[in-house]
Amino acid sequence: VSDDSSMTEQDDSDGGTTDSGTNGESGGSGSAQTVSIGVLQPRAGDLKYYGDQSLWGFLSGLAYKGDTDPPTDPGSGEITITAGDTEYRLLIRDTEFSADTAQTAATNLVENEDVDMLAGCASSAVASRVVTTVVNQAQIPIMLGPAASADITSNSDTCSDLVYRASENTAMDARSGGKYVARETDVSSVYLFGADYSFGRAVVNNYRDVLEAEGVDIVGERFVEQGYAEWEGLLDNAEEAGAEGVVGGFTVATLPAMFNAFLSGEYSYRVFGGFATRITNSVVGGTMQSVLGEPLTAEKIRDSQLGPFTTRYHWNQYDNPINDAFVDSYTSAYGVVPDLFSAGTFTGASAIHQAVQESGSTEGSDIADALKGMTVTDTPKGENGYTFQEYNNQARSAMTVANPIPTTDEWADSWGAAIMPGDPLARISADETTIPQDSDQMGCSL
Amino acid sequence: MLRTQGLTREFGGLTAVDSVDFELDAELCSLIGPNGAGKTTFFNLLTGTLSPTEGTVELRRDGAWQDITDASPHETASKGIHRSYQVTNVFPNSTVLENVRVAEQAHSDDATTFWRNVDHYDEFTERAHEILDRVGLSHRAEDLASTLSHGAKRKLEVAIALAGDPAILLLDEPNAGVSSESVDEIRALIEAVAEDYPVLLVEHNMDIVMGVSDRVVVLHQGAVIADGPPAEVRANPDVQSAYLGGYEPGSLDDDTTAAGSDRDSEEGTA
Amino acid sequence: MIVEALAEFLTLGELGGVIVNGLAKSALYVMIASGLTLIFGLMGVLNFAHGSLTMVGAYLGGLLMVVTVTGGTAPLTRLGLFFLAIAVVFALLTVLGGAIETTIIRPLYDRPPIYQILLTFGLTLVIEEVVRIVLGVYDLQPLSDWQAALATKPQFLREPVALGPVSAGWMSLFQILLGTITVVGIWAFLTKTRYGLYIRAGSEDTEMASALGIDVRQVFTVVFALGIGLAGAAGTLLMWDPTWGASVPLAAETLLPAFIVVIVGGLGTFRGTVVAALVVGMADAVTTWWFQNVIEFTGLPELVLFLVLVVTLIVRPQGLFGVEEVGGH
Amino acid sequence: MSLLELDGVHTYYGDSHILEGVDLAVEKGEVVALAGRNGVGKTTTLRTILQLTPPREGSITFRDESLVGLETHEVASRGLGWIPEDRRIFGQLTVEENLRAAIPDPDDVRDGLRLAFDSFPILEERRGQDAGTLSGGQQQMLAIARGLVGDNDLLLVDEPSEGLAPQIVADVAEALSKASEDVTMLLVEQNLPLALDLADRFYILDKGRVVDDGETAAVTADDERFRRYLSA
Amino acid sequence: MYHTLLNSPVSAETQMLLPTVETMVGVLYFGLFAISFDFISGYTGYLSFGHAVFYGTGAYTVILIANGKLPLLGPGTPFMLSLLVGGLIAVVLAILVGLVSFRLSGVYFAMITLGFAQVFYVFVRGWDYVATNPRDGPAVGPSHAEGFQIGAPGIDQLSLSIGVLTGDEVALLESTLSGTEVSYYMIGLVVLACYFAMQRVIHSPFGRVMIAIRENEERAVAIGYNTYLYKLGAFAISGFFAAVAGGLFAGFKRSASPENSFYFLVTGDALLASIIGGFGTLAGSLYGHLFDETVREFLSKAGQGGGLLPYLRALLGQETLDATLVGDTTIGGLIDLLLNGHASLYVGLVFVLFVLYVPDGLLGTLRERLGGTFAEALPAKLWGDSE
Ligand SMILES: Nc1ncnc2c1ncn2[C@@H]1O[C@H](COP(=O)(O)OP(=O)(O)OP(=O)(O)O)[C@@H](O)[C@H]1O
Ligand SMILES: Nc1ncnc2c1ncn2[C@@H]1O[C@H](COP(=O)(O)OP(=O)(O)OP(=O)(O)O)[C@@H](O)[C@H]1O
Ligand SMILES: [Mg+2]
Ligand SMILES: [Mg+2]
Repeated sequence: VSDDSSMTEQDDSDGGTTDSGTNGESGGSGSAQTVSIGVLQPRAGDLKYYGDQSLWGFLSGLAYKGDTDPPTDPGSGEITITAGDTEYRLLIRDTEFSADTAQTAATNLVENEDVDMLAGCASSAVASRVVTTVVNQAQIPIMLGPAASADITSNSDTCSDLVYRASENTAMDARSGGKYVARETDVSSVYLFGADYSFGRAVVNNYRDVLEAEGVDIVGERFVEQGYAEWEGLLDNAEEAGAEGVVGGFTVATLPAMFNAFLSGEYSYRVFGGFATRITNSVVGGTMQSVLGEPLTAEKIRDSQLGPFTTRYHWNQYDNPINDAFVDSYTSAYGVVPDLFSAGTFTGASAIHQAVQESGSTEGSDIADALKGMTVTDTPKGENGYTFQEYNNQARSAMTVANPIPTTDEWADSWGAAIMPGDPLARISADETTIPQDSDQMGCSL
Repeated sequence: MLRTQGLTREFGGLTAVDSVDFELDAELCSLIGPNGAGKTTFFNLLTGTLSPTEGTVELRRDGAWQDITDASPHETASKGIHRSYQVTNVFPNSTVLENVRVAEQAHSDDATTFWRNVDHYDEFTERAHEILDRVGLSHRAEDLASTLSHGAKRKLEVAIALAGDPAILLLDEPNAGVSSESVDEIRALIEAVAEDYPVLLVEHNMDIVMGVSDRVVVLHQGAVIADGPPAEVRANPDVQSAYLGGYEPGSLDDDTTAAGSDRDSEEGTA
Repeated sequence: MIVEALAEFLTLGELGGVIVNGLAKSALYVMIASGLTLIFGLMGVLNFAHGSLTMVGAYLGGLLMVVTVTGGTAPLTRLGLFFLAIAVVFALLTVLGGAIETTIIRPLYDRPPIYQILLTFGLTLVIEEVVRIVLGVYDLQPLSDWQAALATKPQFLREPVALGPVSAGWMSLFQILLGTITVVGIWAFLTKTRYGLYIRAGSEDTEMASALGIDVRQVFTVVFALGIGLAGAAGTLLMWDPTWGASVPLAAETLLPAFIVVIVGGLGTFRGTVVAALVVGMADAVTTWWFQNVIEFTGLPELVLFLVLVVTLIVRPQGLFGVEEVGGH
Repeated sequence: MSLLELDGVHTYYGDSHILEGVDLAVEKGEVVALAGRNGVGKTTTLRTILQLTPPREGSITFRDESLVGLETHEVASRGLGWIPEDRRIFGQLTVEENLRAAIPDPDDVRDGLRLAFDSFPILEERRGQDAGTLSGGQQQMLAIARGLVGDNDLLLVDEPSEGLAPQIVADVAEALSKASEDVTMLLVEQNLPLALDLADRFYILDKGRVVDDGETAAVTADDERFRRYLSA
Repeated sequence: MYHTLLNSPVSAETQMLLPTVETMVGVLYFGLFAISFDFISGYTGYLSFGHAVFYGTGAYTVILIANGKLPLLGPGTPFMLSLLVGGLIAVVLAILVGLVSFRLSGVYFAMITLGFAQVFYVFVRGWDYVATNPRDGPAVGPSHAEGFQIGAPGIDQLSLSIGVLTGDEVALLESTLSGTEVSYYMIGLVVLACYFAMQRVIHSPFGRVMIAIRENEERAVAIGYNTYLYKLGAFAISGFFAAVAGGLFAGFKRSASPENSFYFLVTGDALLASIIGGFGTLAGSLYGHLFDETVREFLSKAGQGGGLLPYLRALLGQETLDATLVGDTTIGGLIDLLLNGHASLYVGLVFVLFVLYVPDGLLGTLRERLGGTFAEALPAKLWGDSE
């Protein structure tokens, strides 16, 4: 392959605040050691925001380790961040949220760019495709995230010593939120809905296991196509089945229609599940405004019986110096607060740097070895907030449960949705959130 | 060669062909009758394009009669009943030669061959050229059929029908739109092919009909009203009033409104 | 299990609900298909951009409502504004349709229909991306329904209404009303004006029609423009229905059903389109009920339209009211 | 000035030069026959007048106005009608709709239909039938009727007797002859006796040029002038 | 050739314009699919809108065999045999679908095949047997970790593995061919063979009947062809090659999903390719797809080393990019807004312009310009050194 300098673009992020001045020309032969990481995230298109917050979190993680401000959004292409004596050359590729594109990009990174490891994947379909066709084939490690299906790290097909995930997964949503609802509320029967693909199925399966274990009745379970819109009949069924609670395992493509129908009808049950990203909050907030009327008040929201929701991470759920610094630098770099996926990818980056330091090597396989069982020091959930479990390389971390509230003035600009998570109702400690090694859902034992 | 018994075809309430008993031998037989008498429909029944409401069509092959009433058009065609169309119906974006060649090829066992180049089948091309010679179109062999003038397309119609060694030829107004000088050519052509094949000819040009036919059958409102040698049919008063009482040069000078209304009643439900 | 479900299905309340729901769906199908029928059925032009234009209509209609309606606007005023929005969108898209026809569709009439597919498909890509760019500027989510537009709906349209034992939504009744108006309007256009005749003559033989003094080009432009206008108007109607809603995928969601309705009805017959819309709408409502209550197969709702299509064509190869091909002479 | 005048008209199909300078004139009230062998360009001449195949060179004037460069429908609405050789009826429209499409003014529909049905009663019987299912001859009658019902000053008639039974040929002859009282006609007809009977004057076309013309009164169908150009 | 260009002074421009080798492999197998689509649609006039079913069948067959999920055929089955099996399954499928569909014509035919295809698509998406998450589609698992081999089955010396990561590397004189490049040539070989086979059929008596059917089916029947059988035959042949194309795709990519194999938009891409290339020209479809891919890649390779966006960024320089236009929009921001992720916009414009100004398609126009015989030889010539 020809010399990179003639073909790589100059990243347009030299705002002077980053110390990425050595990019390009150094070609890896400088005094510092270089780790090159291929980053796979959607960088354009309808779900660009997923990629934005994931990438920004990752960049923030490295910047935090290097004690600099996160660089402005590099789009896609190449960017270098230095932390300590290590230079991270990030080759960022747009996956277009498609497994095909991601596979092609990943293959390319491995084959032509000789990256030491991969990071990213914003959907479970993308993640499992990249793991099967590239990671396993080329034996190159990956730091997955924010793809959230628990399956990837609990299924023997995909889990391996090359696949690490700091980001939280659907089982963690269910274990935290499900337990909270079962123990702290009077809900004793639940109806589960999910989108009929890997993510939705994972959510439903995880909730079912947790809730049943807690003695909650599962009175029904339905899967629908992603984007399904005719909710009335289905919600009526849940009512007739005597559900006191309903869980929807959906993303922004389906949730608004479901919430719209739920809020428009008069149902006796409450809807709970996972707190989503800003875009879903803004759409759902819009739905609430349109159905409940403006202005939204905490009271209206409470009466609407939406919540409580688990959050994997939201900026206002943690109070510690690392998180404070993260929220500050992130907000000033990107104009918005860190979101649901940001802590996971921040931690992924933080863990990689920690592994490089611990192993003293830039080889992918050494980094992977070092990640094994690691407790990550610097994380938005506090010092030592994440620990990679030896048996499946999924990091466990604490989760919170919160109710939606109208967005406060403080965050109106940097959050931008009509609703936001309120103060945590409960915190679930890290060792309770993940699928335990001896559970029959854990198909992975490394 | 070909016979029908009680052949009938109805369209809704209209009986286009009305229990026709007809037999064609090795001869040139003309089928005439007013517009809408059912001639084209009769052709469509013989070739299987339409299926009859009642009655049978039989074809004699190797001395035995074979029922082909329910045969589909491609079956009748491969049994040798070839036709030309009243309204030009060719392969417009193929060359004139290809039009005939592909028709020639239809009657060989090689048509389904998909692994050999067509150029290996010289015999089709040669035969096609012969036929084009015969109808006087060889100089246009390489032109696309759509660029032919109307008259030339009529000749191509006949050429396609001639391809593939027909057992019986059904010609539906091969002369329509052919200029008077070519009429003679086509007439000669019809006479020549009638030497080789039994021909059933639909034609409104009485000079040709009377000149070439061995036998004339007259259809009126779907039914046969006369059947015999040309002279006899010409003399038949029914035929006279139903069909032949036509245009005479100079007749426009007299006021013929009366004659017109006369015919109306006879046209009736043709 | 199935028997029980059948018994429940056949109770007056359930069946009535399904029928009203089916009629409402039929009304929407008629709305989204009628523009296509005009253009595709009569002129033989396959307009793949139809769905995108419906989507544009939904956003435009939504925009008009969002700027004119405030929280305090009375329900009836909202309805009035809505009709106004439909009219404005119809006018705007008609003009747009005219422009599209004269600039890029016109050169294609004497070419095989396949080129129209490529061209209008290209148009779809362009329209959708432009919409995405605009939405990006205003920070709206292309994938999910535009909530602000949905919010302009008067409260009572969200509410149920009891028709005897049957409970239906006001929205359904409203949609049935609009569908009926559309059908009557188009029917009048086709039968009371000479356009219907001219379009059919023109699409069969352009040369001959123009030799009869018919300005075929103008007729085609008008019809195409009206077809696009209808697509837009349908979009505005869908903008208020949370089942559809203004979003970029609305383009694809409406295009296929519209094609299917036109084909099932039989090319060139507006009557066929209306009947097909009824058939498809009812089939949709029925399967929706079965899916929600009995059958778990998630692909079911997606399959209905195609099953209706396949079955209809197997039984009647030329569509419900299509003309059988004319035999040769 | 003549009603219709062609002067040095050259027409091409793609690269092939079909009309190589046609000159002819039709006076108001006349019936003019255009004769010639197959493929000499008779139909092309009519198509050129109608601007269906616009000329590359030469002038065509109708009532002192140039037709060149107009759209076909504009030519038609100036009072030119066409009865084409291959009928070109609208097969999927009914007989009546075919006729209606040819009548520009809705107020004239009744009269127009009457005229058509009087000339060809069979059309009245079949008024609701899809024109594509008519017999060949019936279609031809419809095509002629469609030409007659339009409010035209000049009719371009291409082989009207093709495919018609002798009896109907007489009907057609009569209908055309009657129509010629009001309408000027340019007539292409292979049936020479009929053509000469209907026409006042004739032109003979050969290889894209007018090679002869004259009064019909002075000739008969087997005149030497015709034989020279019409036989092989 | 490729490498020389990349190292030349115009390397930035070259990089921007030239598709990568990997794209070229895609052009080959998808081009074959487009050719098979053109074979039935362009030559008989029956638009096979559900053609993706056959492509998907081929792709899924290869992966299922490799994963040991097809009875009787173990994971070790030679790739060439898998291709054949996929092709034969497609033939059966084509005959079943065709038996019903060929009673219709025109748009009705197009729509009923589309209908069938969507039914298959929905079915495959929900069929748990093919993959743990059937919606995401199957990928070749550990039971077949090595690359798929193209060549004479059983004879290792005559076979080479394909795939970017799994392909064989071959030392050739001074340079080595990477796995991708080997794949390019091996897949090219199969595609070429298939193309010649279809070309053969078109020029055979059978092919002439297909054209006659397109030109005037009624008359074709009237001269004695049972067109129904001919159409079925052509459909089966076309389905076979579509499945081979799908198999090559799966063999190279080692994965497939309902969206990239069975979905109707896949047929749409083939349709675009064959119209751009020239409908009814067979080889044209390949060029059509090459063109389509090049345009898309040129417009969408944002930041991956080539393409228009990074080229513009580099060309204009940081200062120009930061210059503000109106308000706080910078030129860079505007370029980003208009270009980034909006490749479809420009692809769409290209289609529109294409239809308006290159109506006969690339190859069609070329043939028109150059005349018959030369144009016949041209595709084969261009093919040889199309890289
Ligand atoms: N569309 C076309 N493209 C190319 N050439 C054509 C086209 N139409 C007609 N021609 C050619 O133009 C010449 C004149 O045709 P035209 O139809 O005017 O003849 P015509 O005198 O009306 O003959 P006929 O008596 O057979 O109707 C013929 O040689 C014909 O082949
Ligand atoms: N598909 C159909 N539907 C209804 N009526 C039809 C159909 N086909 C033919 N007819 C009618 O049947 C009658 C016979 O038609 P046919 O075409 O056989 O007449 P023909 O003897 O060939 O007349 P011509 O000499 O005018 O060609 C006509 O009145 C015609 O209108
Ligand atoms: Mg007839
Ligand atoms: Mg002519």
